[in-house]
Amino acid sequence: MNRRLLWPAVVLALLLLLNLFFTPGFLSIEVKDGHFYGSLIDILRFGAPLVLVSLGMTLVIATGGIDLSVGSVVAISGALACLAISQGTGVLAAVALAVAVALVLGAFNGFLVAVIGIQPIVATLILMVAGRGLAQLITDGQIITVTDAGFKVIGGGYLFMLPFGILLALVVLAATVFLTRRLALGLLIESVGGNAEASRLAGLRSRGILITVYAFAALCAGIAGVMVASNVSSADGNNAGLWIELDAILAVVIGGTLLTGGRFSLGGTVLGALVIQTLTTTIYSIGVPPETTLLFKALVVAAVCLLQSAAFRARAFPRRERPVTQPVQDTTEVAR
Amino acid sequence: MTSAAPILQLTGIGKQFPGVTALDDVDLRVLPGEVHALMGENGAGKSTLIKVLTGVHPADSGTILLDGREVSFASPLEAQNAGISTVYQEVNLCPNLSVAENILLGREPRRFGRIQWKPMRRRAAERLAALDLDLDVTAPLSQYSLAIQQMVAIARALEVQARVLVLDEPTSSLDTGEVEQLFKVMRNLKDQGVAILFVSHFLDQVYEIADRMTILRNGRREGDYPTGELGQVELIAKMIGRDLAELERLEERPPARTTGTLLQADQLGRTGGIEPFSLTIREGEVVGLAGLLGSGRTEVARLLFGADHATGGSVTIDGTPVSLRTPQIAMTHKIAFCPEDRKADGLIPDLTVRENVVLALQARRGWTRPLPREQQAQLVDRYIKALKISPADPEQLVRNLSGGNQQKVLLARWLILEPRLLILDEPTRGIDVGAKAEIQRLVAELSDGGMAVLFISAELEEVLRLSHKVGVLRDRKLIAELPNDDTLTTEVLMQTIASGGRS
Amino acid sequence: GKGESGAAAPGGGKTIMGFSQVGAESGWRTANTKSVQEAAKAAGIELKFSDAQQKQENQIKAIRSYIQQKVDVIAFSPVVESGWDTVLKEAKNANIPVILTDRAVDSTDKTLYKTFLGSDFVEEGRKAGKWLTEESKSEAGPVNIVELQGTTGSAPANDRKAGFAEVIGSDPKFKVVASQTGDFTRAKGKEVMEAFLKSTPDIDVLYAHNDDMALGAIEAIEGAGKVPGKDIKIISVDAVKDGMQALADGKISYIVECSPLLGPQLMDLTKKVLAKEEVPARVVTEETTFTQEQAKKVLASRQY
Amino acid sequence: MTALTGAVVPRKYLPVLVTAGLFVAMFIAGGARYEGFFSTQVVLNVFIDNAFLLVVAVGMTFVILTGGIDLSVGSVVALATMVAAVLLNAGWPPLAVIVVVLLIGAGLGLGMGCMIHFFEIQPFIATLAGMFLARGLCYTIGTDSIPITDPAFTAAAQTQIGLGGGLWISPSVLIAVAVVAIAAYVLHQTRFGRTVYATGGNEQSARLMGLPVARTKLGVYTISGFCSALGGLLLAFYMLSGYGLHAVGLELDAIAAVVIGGTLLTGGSGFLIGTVLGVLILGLIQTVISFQGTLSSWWTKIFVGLLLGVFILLQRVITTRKK
Ligand SMILES: Nc1ncnc2c1ncn2[C@@H]1O[C@H](COP(=O)(O)OP(=O)(O)OP(=O)(O)O)[C@@H](O)[C@H]1O
Ligand SMILES: Nc1ncnc2c1ncn2[C@@H]1O[C@H](COP(=O)(O)OP(=O)(O)OP(=O)(O)O)[C@@H](O)[C@H]1O
Ligand SMILES: [Mg+2]
Ligand SMILES: [Mg+2]
Repeated sequence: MNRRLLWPAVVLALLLLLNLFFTPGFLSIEVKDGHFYGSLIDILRFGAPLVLVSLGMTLVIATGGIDLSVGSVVAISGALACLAISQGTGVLAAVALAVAVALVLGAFNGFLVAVIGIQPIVATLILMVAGRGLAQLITDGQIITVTDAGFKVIGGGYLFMLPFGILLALVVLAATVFLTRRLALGLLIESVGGNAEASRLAGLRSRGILITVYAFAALCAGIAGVMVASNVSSADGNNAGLWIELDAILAVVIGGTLLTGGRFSLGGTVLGALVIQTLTTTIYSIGVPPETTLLFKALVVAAVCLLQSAAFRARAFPRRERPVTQPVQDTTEVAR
Repeated sequence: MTSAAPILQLTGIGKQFPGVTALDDVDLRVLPGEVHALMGENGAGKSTLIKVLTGVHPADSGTILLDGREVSFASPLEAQNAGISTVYQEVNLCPNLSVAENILLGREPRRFGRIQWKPMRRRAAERLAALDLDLDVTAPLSQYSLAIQQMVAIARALEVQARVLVLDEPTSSLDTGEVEQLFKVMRNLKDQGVAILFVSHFLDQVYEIADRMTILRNGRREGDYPTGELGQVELIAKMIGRDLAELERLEERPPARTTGTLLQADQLGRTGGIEPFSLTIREGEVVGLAGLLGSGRTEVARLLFGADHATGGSVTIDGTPVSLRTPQIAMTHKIAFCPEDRKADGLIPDLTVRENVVLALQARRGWTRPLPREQQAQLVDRYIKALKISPADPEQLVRNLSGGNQQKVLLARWLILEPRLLILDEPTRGIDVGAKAEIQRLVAELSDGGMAVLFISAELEEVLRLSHKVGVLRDRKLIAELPNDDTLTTEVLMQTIASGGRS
Repeated sequence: GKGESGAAAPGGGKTIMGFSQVGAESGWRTANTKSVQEAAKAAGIELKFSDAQQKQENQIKAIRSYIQQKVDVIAFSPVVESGWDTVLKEAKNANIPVILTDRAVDSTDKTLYKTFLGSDFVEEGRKAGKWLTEESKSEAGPVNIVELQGTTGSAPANDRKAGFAEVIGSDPKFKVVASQTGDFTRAKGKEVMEAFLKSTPDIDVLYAHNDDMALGAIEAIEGAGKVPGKDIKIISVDAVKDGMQALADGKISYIVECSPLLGPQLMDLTKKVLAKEEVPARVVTEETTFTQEQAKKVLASRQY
Repeated sequence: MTALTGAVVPRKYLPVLVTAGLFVAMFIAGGARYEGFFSTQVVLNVFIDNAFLLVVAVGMTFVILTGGIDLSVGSVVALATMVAAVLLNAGWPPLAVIVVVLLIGAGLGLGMGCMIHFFEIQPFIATLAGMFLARGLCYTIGTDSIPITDPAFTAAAQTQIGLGGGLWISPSVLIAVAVVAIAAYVLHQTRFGRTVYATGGNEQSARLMGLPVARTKLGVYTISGFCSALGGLLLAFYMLSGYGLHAVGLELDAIAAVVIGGTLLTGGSGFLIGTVLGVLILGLIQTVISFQGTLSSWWTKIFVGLLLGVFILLQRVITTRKK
């Protein structure tokens, strides 16, 4: 495993242990109604949308950008899918429509960034603000409840005894790994993020790459949106995906990808997302009162970052680690 | 030379990077009032030694004495305050600030904490004038070419009333005139008792200016010698650890076996960049471009590669008109361009050697057709060997390579494309003697094999040695095109430049 | 035309009302907005509407701009209770009457607004608590309660929690074994409930601060193989349509109504205020509570 | 060799000029469309309503100019209102309260600066932790909104400084303008300010140039924390309450204002006057919305997004065309 990922993994393990201390059966997984059931499964299931959004975010961040609009896209795609289904469209068609619209919205972001040359943070801020309104427009500000059993499967159903959402996230993860590491997309993305001008002079079509990446991020958010809506059988234009962009960025950063662009680590991102989801579940499980939730979160986030920081470790444990003067970056990655 | 006490004494310096021993038990003694050259191949550890000395990296072992007192700097700022002024190898200035600020920031004239802009500009202009340079000091530094930025960096270092001046390859992209100007200033400082530590791969320059030299090889000290007592051949032998029979001068270039016109530019130009020029490049021909700093050589190269938009004129390739709007289009016509500023325009520092080398090839194939790993390994291996890239590890990050080795990586990227026209903008910048000869040989071989090369270098000899034909630029205008026959010498070239082509 | 300055006589043209809404954070809020808009139309009042997106500063800005635009009356649902004195004084100076809806403000100067129309969140909490004490009168053992709170710090969350705690606090057999915020949303409600179900083995009652969280929690309870409404009794607040449906289906045990349909009452008050009639300082919306049987009866006639 | 002259100095001000032009255009368009819009007081109101945002955005400008980011500002603002309210209610003298609040803000900023500088933690996440921390502290102090009744604060809130002709501003506007003026002076006329630009231009180079990068980075986060606390005090004047849910999402507004003002998020380029324009534009969009007065909740959001989009697009297109 990548050395940078060691510490997030340690924190993840510590969180799980903490849970085990408060809830003795926390790590056990039983079979209930013909499928797996347990807290670990819950973490994966509720973490699946975050994993999805974070995967897309990873690629955007690797190009040196950032996508604030993913939360709104989550809301829009969920709302569209539910609206379509409630008006009698078939599940597959409704989901396809939602995801396609998400893709278009992402391409629009990419267009603003790559062609018009607007800074990513403001370019995506536009859709972040307007998109939330669009989602509410679609739902008419209400919650659209759907009762379609087929739709329910995506976020709440099971396949091979596992929640369908987890499998879906795994499929997208595999696809992303394939695109970036088996095919050459990853190299080109890292190159654009590492030095855009040099990449241009090396003959990269950075525009195309940027548009692809933003579209992909929105696609992931779109799938996540459908998943979130399906999980509660309803679309909530106001609240679905609220602040998920912050969590996703946090997951990416915990995973060791720098916000300045360049090298990215998909494995790290997944780990980061799981740390965040586990943290959330932990807060619920061990009974942290709502007023102190954020303090607890601040503590854990600070701990992860500090442990990850070579400079901090050099100071905190001077004997065990050799002083490192520059941030040492690992070059090896599992999926490469 | 007085046998005064050394102003600077480094003993037993060691420095490790993960996987690399950059310095191993290195000693260095610099006397006041001497120019001390630090010599060694690419990756020998020169820059690392300088960085350890000036507090960029902490040393793993060893002591540093300045004026007999032990010092250990935690940052370049502390070194500066102690009287050590440094020009680092890559231009390390802030492109977004004005020239004046880049020269004076940190020492600007102030009154009640407020910067006095007028005196500041005046002082900056004076400093530049001492280097025979007349720039608009209020313009942002990014407006200027790399060579000028290098001069500005030197001006900044000279601003400090330093007792020790460290210059890491300050001349790598300067032309003869600028170098002379710098040497004049250096001699002046020397007379005032300033000790100068100087790094350069130009042996002639070293012999001209240095009093003594310390030679590094693979991070170890090979010895120090007064310049007069060590001939060039021995120096090279000590640097690379064996005799260099291969370094015999390239024989005269055979006439190009040209088969036909490859590219023809007709009144190509860019307003504000370069005046319209016409240039014909034939297959198998090496066209050199000569000119002074800022004369527009880079502009020509960028236009031919589509890196900038031409505002007028036309280009034909193989007789068919083409529009070179973007690098991709140029690449489909098998044109390759190795830019001069490797840090800004060339390398992706966070990627590995392998990834940097295959980048352009992969870009041409598109992301759906990845280059198979074995093929990547093969290609990269071949060029690591051919160009002697060190460390010979394809998975090393480019940012961790020494300057010269980075340059080789950039070259390799374009060589594997097997282009028909290879544009090399200062390809030998910061490259050691051995590798330089290697690259020159390579260019000659490639052109013999039918590749056309546009070769830009600040070193006129190098241009003359390689080219079949030399284009001369001045003030961003192509003023002459001279066939490289026996009559063409560096003097003739200099004269052509000086007279503005009206000879 | 626009009123000159001060309270325009209703006869002198169309009355203009500036209404500053908190936001559109929930279906309840949207229904509230709709009700106001429709009632205004029906009453022939021109409505200037603005959405503060949950920010007090935006509401203050909106009210300032209404003063600037010289509307005839200002109505707003305060995001929070404190901090309105300055802008309300400006309105008073400009002679524009102010009506509060849905939430109160804590101004000591009661002349700053004409009246306050809205629900009493503490009372809602109390009603929920009362039903539970009634319901569990016969039970001896400890009654383990889990609570799904609204958005941390928001007034309904604070008050519904306080009112509920006040009532059940008198009897030691009631134990709130876990209490966590579900942000008023279904997704969070489900997620938190899943965690509760695993960490807290014995849950008898769920008290949710709104229907949406209860609906999410129902899914979690069903997923855990338990029967909502039977194994775990569920009390919630709001009485939106989906909630009433669940109540009628027996999944929710009891709902305290919190009606968003303030529009008609607001317009009545407005007319009275503009006609300089006396209005009470506090008008409580007519709200009730629903048991499962009652829900079945009224389900068809619910508007939202 | 000839010096490059002409066209250079104006060019770097071009984005700011374009932004200012667009602002004026938007104001005129608003005036043409809405009755009562085209008045000086409307512009003054934008200042009055956004004084706190302006102060926060000034601090953010320092941070962004070094290439960093500060997500904690909104929470620190909330914490400042909360601490002020609690201390005032405990009977502290207002001056002492103000000093304590400003110290807390600066201290939090310094703490995050230390995490960023000494432990090389990315600014985004160090300040995100700071955001959680400050907001969490608010809730631990209390979840209710706490009214402020202190006479000094009330006076600051309700004083109207007349400018003649019936126009007025609040004391907060004066404070905000003073902060802008001081910050502009520091950024452009002092060594610290220029080092801020140098650090953003290229941190590594700035270090090698022997500039005090460490002190500068600690400095900007401290300034940002200080400005957030000051912004919090202005918000406390404005709202006369302390509340843990105040200023949610303010960090995005501040960042947006800075970036709309033409400052590059990568650091090293931008002007403070741009930030002022950015704040004014966000404020003016709000004003347009409230004058429009017929938009439903979601159309408000869509409309804000659209206006923002059109604005940024025009700004970008005009700027590049002129080049
Ligand atoms: N930050 C780093 N991390 C890892 N290795 C490094 C780092 N910096 C330098 N090195 C390695 O240390 C060795 C010495 O490099 P250095 O830059 O000192 O060479 P140099 O003599 O200056 O060469 P050149 O003439 O090419 O500039 C090289 O092998 C280089 O790859
Ligand atoms: N002395 C100067 N004064 C003003 N601008 C200059 C000067 N020198 C160079 N420039 C700028 O730098 C560029 C010089 O062109 P170019 O980089 O093609 O020169 P070059 O011949 O390659 O010289 P160099 O040795 O500096 O690389 C032009 O774009 C010009 O704007
Ligand atoms: Mg070197
Ligand atoms: Mg050049």
